[in-house]
This record gives sequence, C-alpha cells and structure tokens, in this order.
Amino acid sequence: MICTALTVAAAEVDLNQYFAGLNIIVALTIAVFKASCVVLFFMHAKYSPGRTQLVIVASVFWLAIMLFMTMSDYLTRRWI
Amino acid sequence: MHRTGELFGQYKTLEQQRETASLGMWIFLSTEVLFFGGLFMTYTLNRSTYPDVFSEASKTIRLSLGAINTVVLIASSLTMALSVWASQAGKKKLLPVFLIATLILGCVFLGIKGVEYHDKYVEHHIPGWNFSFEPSSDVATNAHTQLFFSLYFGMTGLHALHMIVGAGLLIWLIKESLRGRFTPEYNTPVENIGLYWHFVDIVWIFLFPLLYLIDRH
Amino acid sequence: MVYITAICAFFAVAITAAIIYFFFKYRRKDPSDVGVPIHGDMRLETAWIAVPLLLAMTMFGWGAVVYVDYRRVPMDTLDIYVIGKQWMWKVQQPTGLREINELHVPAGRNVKLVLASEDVIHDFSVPAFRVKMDVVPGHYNTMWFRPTKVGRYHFFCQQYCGTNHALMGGWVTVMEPTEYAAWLSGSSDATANPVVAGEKLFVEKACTTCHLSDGSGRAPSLNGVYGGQVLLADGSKVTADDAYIRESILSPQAKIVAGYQPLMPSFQGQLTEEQIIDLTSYVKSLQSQPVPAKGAGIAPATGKK
Amino acid sequence: MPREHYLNATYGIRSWLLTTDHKRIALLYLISVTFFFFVGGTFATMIRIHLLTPKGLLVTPETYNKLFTMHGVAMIFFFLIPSIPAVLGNFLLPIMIGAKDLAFPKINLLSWYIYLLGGSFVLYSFSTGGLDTGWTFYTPLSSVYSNSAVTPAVLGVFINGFSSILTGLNFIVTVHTMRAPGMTWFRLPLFVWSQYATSIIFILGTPVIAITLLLAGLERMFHLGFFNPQLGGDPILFQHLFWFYSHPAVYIMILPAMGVISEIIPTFARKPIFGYSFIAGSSIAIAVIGFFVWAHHMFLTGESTYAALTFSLLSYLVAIPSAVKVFNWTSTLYKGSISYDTPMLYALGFIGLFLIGGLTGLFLACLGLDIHLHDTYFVIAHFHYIMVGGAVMGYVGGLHYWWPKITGKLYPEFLARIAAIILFLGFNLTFFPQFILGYLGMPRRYASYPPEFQVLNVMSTAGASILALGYLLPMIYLTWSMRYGEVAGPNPWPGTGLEWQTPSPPPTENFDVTPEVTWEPYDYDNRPDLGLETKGAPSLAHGDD
Repeated sequence: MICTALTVAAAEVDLNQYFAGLNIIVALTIAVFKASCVVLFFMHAKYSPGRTQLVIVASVFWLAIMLFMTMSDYLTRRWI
Repeated sequence: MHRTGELFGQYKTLEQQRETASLGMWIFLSTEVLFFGGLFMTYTLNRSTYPDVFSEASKTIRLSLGAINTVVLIASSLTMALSVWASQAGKKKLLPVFLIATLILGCVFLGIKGVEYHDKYVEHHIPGWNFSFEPSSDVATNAHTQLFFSLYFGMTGLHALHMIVGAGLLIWLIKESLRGRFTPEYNTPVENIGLYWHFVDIVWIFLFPLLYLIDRH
Repeated sequence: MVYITAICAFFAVAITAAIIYFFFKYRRKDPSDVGVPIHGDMRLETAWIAVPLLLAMTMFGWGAVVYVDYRRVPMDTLDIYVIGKQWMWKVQQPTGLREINELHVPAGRNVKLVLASEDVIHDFSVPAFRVKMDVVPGHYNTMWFRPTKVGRYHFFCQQYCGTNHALMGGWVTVMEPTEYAAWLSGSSDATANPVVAGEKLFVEKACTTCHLSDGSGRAPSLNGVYGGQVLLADGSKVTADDAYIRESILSPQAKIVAGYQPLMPSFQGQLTEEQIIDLTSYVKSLQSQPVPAKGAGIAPATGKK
Repeated sequence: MPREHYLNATYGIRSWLLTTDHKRIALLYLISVTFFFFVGGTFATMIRIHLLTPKGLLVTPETYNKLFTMHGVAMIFFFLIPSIPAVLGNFLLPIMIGAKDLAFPKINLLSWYIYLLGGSFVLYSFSTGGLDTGWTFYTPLSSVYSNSAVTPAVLGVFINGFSSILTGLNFIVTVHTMRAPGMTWFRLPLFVWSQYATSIIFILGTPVIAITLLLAGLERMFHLGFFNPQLGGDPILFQHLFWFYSHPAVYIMILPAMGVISEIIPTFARKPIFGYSFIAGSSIAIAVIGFFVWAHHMFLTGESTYAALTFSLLSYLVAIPSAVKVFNWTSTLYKGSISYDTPMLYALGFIGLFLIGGLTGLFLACLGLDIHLHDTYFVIAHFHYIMVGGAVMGYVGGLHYWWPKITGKLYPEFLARIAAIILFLGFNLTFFPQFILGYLGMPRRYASYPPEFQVLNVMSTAGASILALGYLLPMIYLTWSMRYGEVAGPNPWPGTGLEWQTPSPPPTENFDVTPEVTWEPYDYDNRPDLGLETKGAPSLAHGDD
C-alpha cells in the first residue's frame, strides 16, 4: 500500500508529455488500482456475499453514468 | 424492541443482525459515492473547460503535504484493517492499540490538512474571502482559479468533515473496546466503522491525483 | 403530431373501454365469488412489449428528424441578435436598428436568432412558429425559423426568470420583404450601426494596440477571421463563429491562436452583451478585408513564426 | 377488556415521539405529510383563484411566483416523495414480509426527525420572505439574482434528502434480510417490489441533489462560481445534476402508487394478478432506466444534439415498462369478480389518469414536439396527471384500502365512493383544459396571461374547487371513522397478503407467531382460509365468453 503511494509520487515527477493526457491516465489508473485494493482486501469485498458486491458495482456504475452521460453532452456540442 | 445481550428484538439471530448491519453500511457507502459524485462531476466539467487555469492553480498547493497525507491515510487504513482482524480474532488487548494508532494517524492527516488550509489563507486563496491569485490579474482567470479553489475546499472540506466524523466514531470504539465489549461473535461496529474509514480513504485516493497531481510538471 | 395523437388516443380509448367493459361485465354477483385464476400469458406479454416499442421508435424517429432540422441552422439566414434581460427583450436587426419587446422579420426568409442573456436563464418562444430556445447566460444559443404568413404573433419568455417573468413578452411582426426593407431603412440611423459602434469600441478598449490589421502586432490580425478556421496552439482547429469571438473576448486564455502568446486580458465584466455584439459585428465586417500573409488569425497560414 | 395492539400498548406523548415501532412512525409521517399537503394545497388554491382573470386577480406577480414555488417545494419534497413510502411503506413493508419491524428502527425514527428538521427550515423560508425561484432552483436565478429566502429553503431540501436516503436504506436492507420463512423473492407482494425499486432511486439519486443544492447554497452564501456564468461556472451543469435526481424522483412518486394499485386490483377482482413477474420486473426496469433519461428536461438549453437524441430514445424506452403494467392491470380485470369498493374506484381512476399522463409523456419525449410544448401548460397538465392523477390517487386509494388495518375501523363506504368520484371528475376538469392551454402556447409560471386563454383557465379553476372539496371529504370522514367507524376485523376485503393475517390494528410486534408463507401471491384459488368459494378448473367456471 505504501509503495503504491510512492509510485504516485514517481509518476508525478515525470514529465508525461509524450502525448496529451497521459499524465491523467497514469494518475487515475494508479488511483483506481489503489482504490480497488482497498475495497477488495481492506474492506473484504472479495470475500463478501454477492449482494454486497452488487451494491459496489451499482454505485460505481451509477457514478459512471452520471459522469459519462453529462460529459457526453458537453463534448459533442460542437459536432452538430 | 427488546434487546437480549447484543441481539436486538427485530432479529432472530446474531448472524442475521450482523449481515443486516453490514449490508446497511454498504448501501450507505453507495449513497456516499454519489454524494461525492456530484462534486467529482462539477470538478470534471470545470477541469475540462479550463485545463490550463486548473493546472496553474494546482501548482500552488504543496505537493509534499498531499503526498505525506496520502501515505498517512493509507497507513491508517492498514491499522484499521488490523483492528477489524484483531476484533474478529478475539485479540482484546491488541484491538484498542490498533484503533488508537488509526485515530492518531487520522489526526495527523487532519493536522497536515490544517497546515495546508493555513497556507491557503496566507496566500489569499480562500474563495469568496479576499481572494486573489498573483500570476495573472486577469478577471476571467481569477474567476476560474477561484473556481478551482472552491472545488478544492469543497472536496477536501467535505472529506475532512467525514474524517472528523470518523474520528468521533473511533473514539467511541476505543472506549467500548477498552471495556472489552467486542468479541469474535459480536464485532459489527468495528467492522462497519472500518468500512466507513476505508471509504474515506478511497475518496482521498482519488482527490489526491485530481487536485494535486494532474498536469503538474 | 397527428400521428402520435392518434396512437395515444387509440390506446387511451381502447384501454379505458376495456376497463369499463370488464368493470361491468365481471361485476361480482355473489359476495363469496372469486375470479378465474389466470396467471399470465407469455405471448401477450411479448406482444405488448414489442408493439409499443416499435410504435415508440417511429415516434422517436419522426421527432428526431424535426429536431435535428431545427438545430441545424441553414446557411443563408438573416441574423438577428436577441438579448434577454430581467425583464425585457432587446433585439438588434442586422443594420443595427434596435427594438425592445418587438421583433420585425420578413416573410419567406430563414431568420436566425442569436440569443444571449445578461443575467439569468430566459427562453425565447414563439408559439405560432412552434419554436423556442433557452437563452442561457455565458454562451450563445441559436434558433431559426422561416415565417410564411404576414401578421403579428406573440412571443413569450418561457423559462421562469424572476418577478416579472410573465410580462417579458412581446410581438413578432412578419412583414412582406419589401415592407421590411423599407421599415429597416426608414428608421435606421448611422449611430446605431453596430459595425461603427464596434469599431469605436475596438479603439476605445485598446484592441488596436495588438490586433494590427497587417499582422505585425502581438496578436493576430482579425481580417478574414470571421467564419474561417482558426488554428490553435494545441493543434486543433475551431470555426470562428459568434460564440468563438465572444469567448475570445471574455476568456482569451481558453483558446490561444497558434504562434501567439497568451497576453490578452479578459474583458469579462467590462462589456455588456450588446457591446460584445457590436464588437462581433465589427469583426464580421472585417471578413472581406485582405488577409495579411503574416500574422493572420485563420488556419491556412500555418502560423509558427 | 380490549386486545392489546400497537395503538394502545403504551400511552403518552413520549411513547409516540420516541417510538421505534414502524407503525407508529408511519402515523407520525401521516400527520406531518398531511400537514404539508394542506400547506401546498392552500398555495394551489390561491394560484387557481389568481388565474381567473388575465391580469391576475389576487396577488402581485412577486407573490404569485412565491406561491407556485412554495406549492411545488411543499408538494414534491415534503408530500409526494415521502407520502407512500414513508406512510404506507413504513406501515406495511415489514408486515407484508412477515418481519417484526424494519431492520433499523432507530434510524427509521431518526429519518422522521430529519424530515421535520428539513420541513421546519423550509417553513422558516416560507414565512420569512418566501421563495420565488421555482421548485427547480435553477441557477443563476436562485444563487445570485433572487431576493427571497433561498438559503434556508435549499438547506431544508438538502436535510430532507437524508430522510429519504435513510428510509430507502432501511427498506432495501429489510427486504433483503428480514423476510419470514417461505417468503421468497417471487412471493413478495408487488407493493414490496415497488418500494424496493423506489428505494434504489432514494439511495442512488438523492445524494446527488443533496450535494447539488448544497453547492448552490454555498454559491449563494459565499459568492462562489460553481453554476454562475459570470464567474466561469456553468448553469447547465446545475440542471444536469438537478435532473439526475429529479427525473428519477418522478418515479419515486409514481412507483409506490403503482405498487398500491397492484395490490388493490387483485383484491377487488379476486384473482391472481396477470403477469406477476412482468409487473415486478417493470418496477425495477423503471427505477434503473429512469436514471438514463434526465436530460430530456433540457432539450432546449442548447445541449448537444447528439445528447438530445440519446436521451429522447432512452425516454421512449422507459415508457415501455409503464405500458406493460397498464396492460397487465387491465388483463387482471378479465374474468375477475369485480366489486365497486372505494379502493377499486381509486385504482381504476388511477389507471385512466395515469394512462393520459403517460401517453402525453410520449408527446414531450418526442424531440420535435417538445420544441413547441416545453415549459408550457402542457407540461403542467402532463405531470399533474402523473403526480396527482397517479401518485395522489394511489396514495388516497391505498389509505382507504389499508385504513381498516391501520385503525381497525371501517370508513363510511357510500361517502367514500362519492368522494372518489368527485375527485376523479374535479381532477379532469382542472387539468384537462391545461393540455389545450399548453398546446395553444400558454407558458407556465405566468402571473398574468393574454386574454385569449381566459376561458380555459376559468374551467381549470372551477375544476380545482371541486377537487379541493374532494380532498376535504376523505380528510373528514377518515378522521371521523377513527372513533365512530365500524370495527373492521382482520380481513374485511378479504386480501391475500400477510398484512391481512394479523389482527387489525396489528400488535406491536406485528404477529403473535412468526408467520410462515406457503402460498403464492394473490392466489385466491388455493386459500380456503379466506372463506370464499373456490373455482375448479379455470376455463370452465364463470366465463361465458
């Protein structure tokens, strides 16, 4: 866990301008990785009943819906 | 409803009671996900609208403090996980030790957060209150930077509020654990508060890259 | 419209009739009677999922065609600016003629309204033309219509905007094209000309110090920019329309033209929507000016110095 | 010596205010929700009287704006959303699944207190300066320009959100873990299914509006710029976040009513419901798909054409499960043994009105038509058909249906039928003219209007006065019946659910012995315990066509 924190620090010092947005992708991938570790092991989701896992999936899914569908409005406005 | 030992009257078995409480906690956390979700949504949109201003503004936050805090919080999650283990394994002596360690780490986090907030106060970066941002005196940029800091304070503030609530719950847990209330058969509060604490940790795991890291070079 | 009404009316009548029929037909005859235990029927369920779905899709398709047509503004339009403000409408004709709570348009011509708000969200709506559009502060919306019949029609503010929301309306007057032309020239005067006003502002706000027309300034020349493609610093291109010019004035840092430094200050809070429209009209008038070889704002000049 | 039940088990104000009994909490909600209904209803009456003349009869435009805003806020957030879940759901859900109480009784009580706290913030806002932003709180009008008491109102709705969340949480957990032996998922009454679906929306939608209103409130207090275009924010974002909750909130209001109807119809047709699993599944489908359609409120804000197309398509999809329900209810009547009891009148009225409300929704989901109809009286009529014609009819119908269970007394049947018919007629007279008004282009939220719209407005007001009478009647006779009504007995209709297996009113712990469920839902044919003559082979008996 602590070592993942270190990778974040490392990823941050790098100048990730090989292509636009790589920085964000790296940072968020590490965050997602860390979060899933916490959920799966610290919170024992891996060993929980199916319905608990369903709750987790549902909340992430709904969050994704909100972000994705709202941004889909903003990002396609210029297309017409 | 009557209560016999740790079993409340509406349940038939301790097992049922434990499952119920755990499911309830998870559902509460899914509500929390969407509660923070509104803020993340606001953040995402504004970041995509004003990427340059946001990256400029994020550079003024001290990265070292954020990174230390990340480590501190993950460590506290670890001690919390150990507390849950201790309560399940019946290590009555160890449980309060881990809980106190978690509490101390939590307080360190809040302390560092306080230092950061103080920095912002000194730099006039608190939105709506003498706000000014040096690099450019441009009206629009100023407004957009203020937007960044509004989100910064909104998101970290709400997170810190959750931490404070969590700390309160930990104090109660420590008190009860010293009385030896938690046994391998009955440890639901430790487990549920543990879940809550990990959730708060996860929120921070996302806040850290979003507010401190992206486009900082 | 007729199609949807017909379908809806059909279902409404059919189901209501079925309910009423069943209601009387299967009236309880004996207090201890029970009904016939029927639990369901897969074929019926499938049918009444599939049929409404198909009908709904046809409704969607028809609505989508109308809507896309409405949102895609045709090329040859008469452009009129409309500004909503608590609680009045300010209209600016192409010649700069201004009206309040009145809108004159010629019949038989596509009219495009560029909508801006000074304060809260309004909505410009002409029920007789079946058109409306929200007027959102912070960016332009556009709507278009083609009036066919001469006459006077109501327009309303249709998005609740505060105390006198209900009074924020007026009349659209559709005139014969010749009458309209006469009306325009009859009441127009030089000072109201937005190009003239915009040019004056352009000097007053010191835009001229950087935006030199020969392209030698610290900022790109604006000749020929309007309607063209602008190459940005991040390599992307954007069409220089009203919305782009508005944004460039208010938050110049948002889109930097390739090859230039982000030096321009923001004019947010210093210009009213009307003044922005004047400036835009002025920039528009530069469309036909010769584009300098060096320092042009538009894309074909691949601007890296 | 009278039998002990939940009403007479303990006495005194403390035993009510500190109760954790779900049935008593339901009654606490019943009282507070009714209070807000009459607050909102008073505003509605004033609105209709004001609109009798084109210039406005009663109040200044400023006051008029406050009236319709406060009508909306009181009715939506403090009456419709909690009405069926928190009153009928609270009372019945544990009994229907054979539990002694909800999973978290203390949290249940807490959510009532949160409701009261939120309610008092809102009442404070109403009484000090009022609120004139529209119930939608659109920014920047609400966060910058309005001069009314927006901050306490926003806080009140924010606080009230947590009441909904806790109720939803309680219901979901209860349904998962507290079912009696033998009560499998597909034996659950459809009312429980609908409550479950509603709770999903509570859990996943409500937090979003809570944070959104909090941000809008902070923006107003500290001049921040989240949604203020002058400070770089985006007012459209507010609408996205607002409707992310507030569109599903429509389903929060209508789904429980659908659940009530799904209970009433089999009882009074004395036969199993047609297509049980389709009705149950469509509740869940509505709850889920209902989340993907929110931006159909925003077709004309300048949102992307592509987004508009997507949201319109999805809006049509959500219409299908509702249609499935209507078809199934209608088919349930086929070859039934139908009685004219009051709840059945409400249920059939519900289907008729919901049908009109639902079908006019197709007009609005249609992109091309929405350009014309958006924000006109057509919309007002449409959602009143859904919310008053649907949700309130369901609520009042359900109240009648379970009144004998709640109080142990019967209401005067004749009077109740009259009231049901008055409500139905008054409602149609009030709101049908508004469809035409909207089609003619009359904008909503107008304190004054062009004279050509007057005739239809007068009709609508006339209808509203009949409607008001229709609401006062049940209020009076139901209260009267609590004391003077005939004793109902455990199962007056008779119904098949577990709630009818226990005495009326139920004992504090709901059942004297934990029930075991051995029968399928609404199975009149295999229930000798109900004392009805049962039919043999389905196709032989009764049917002559």
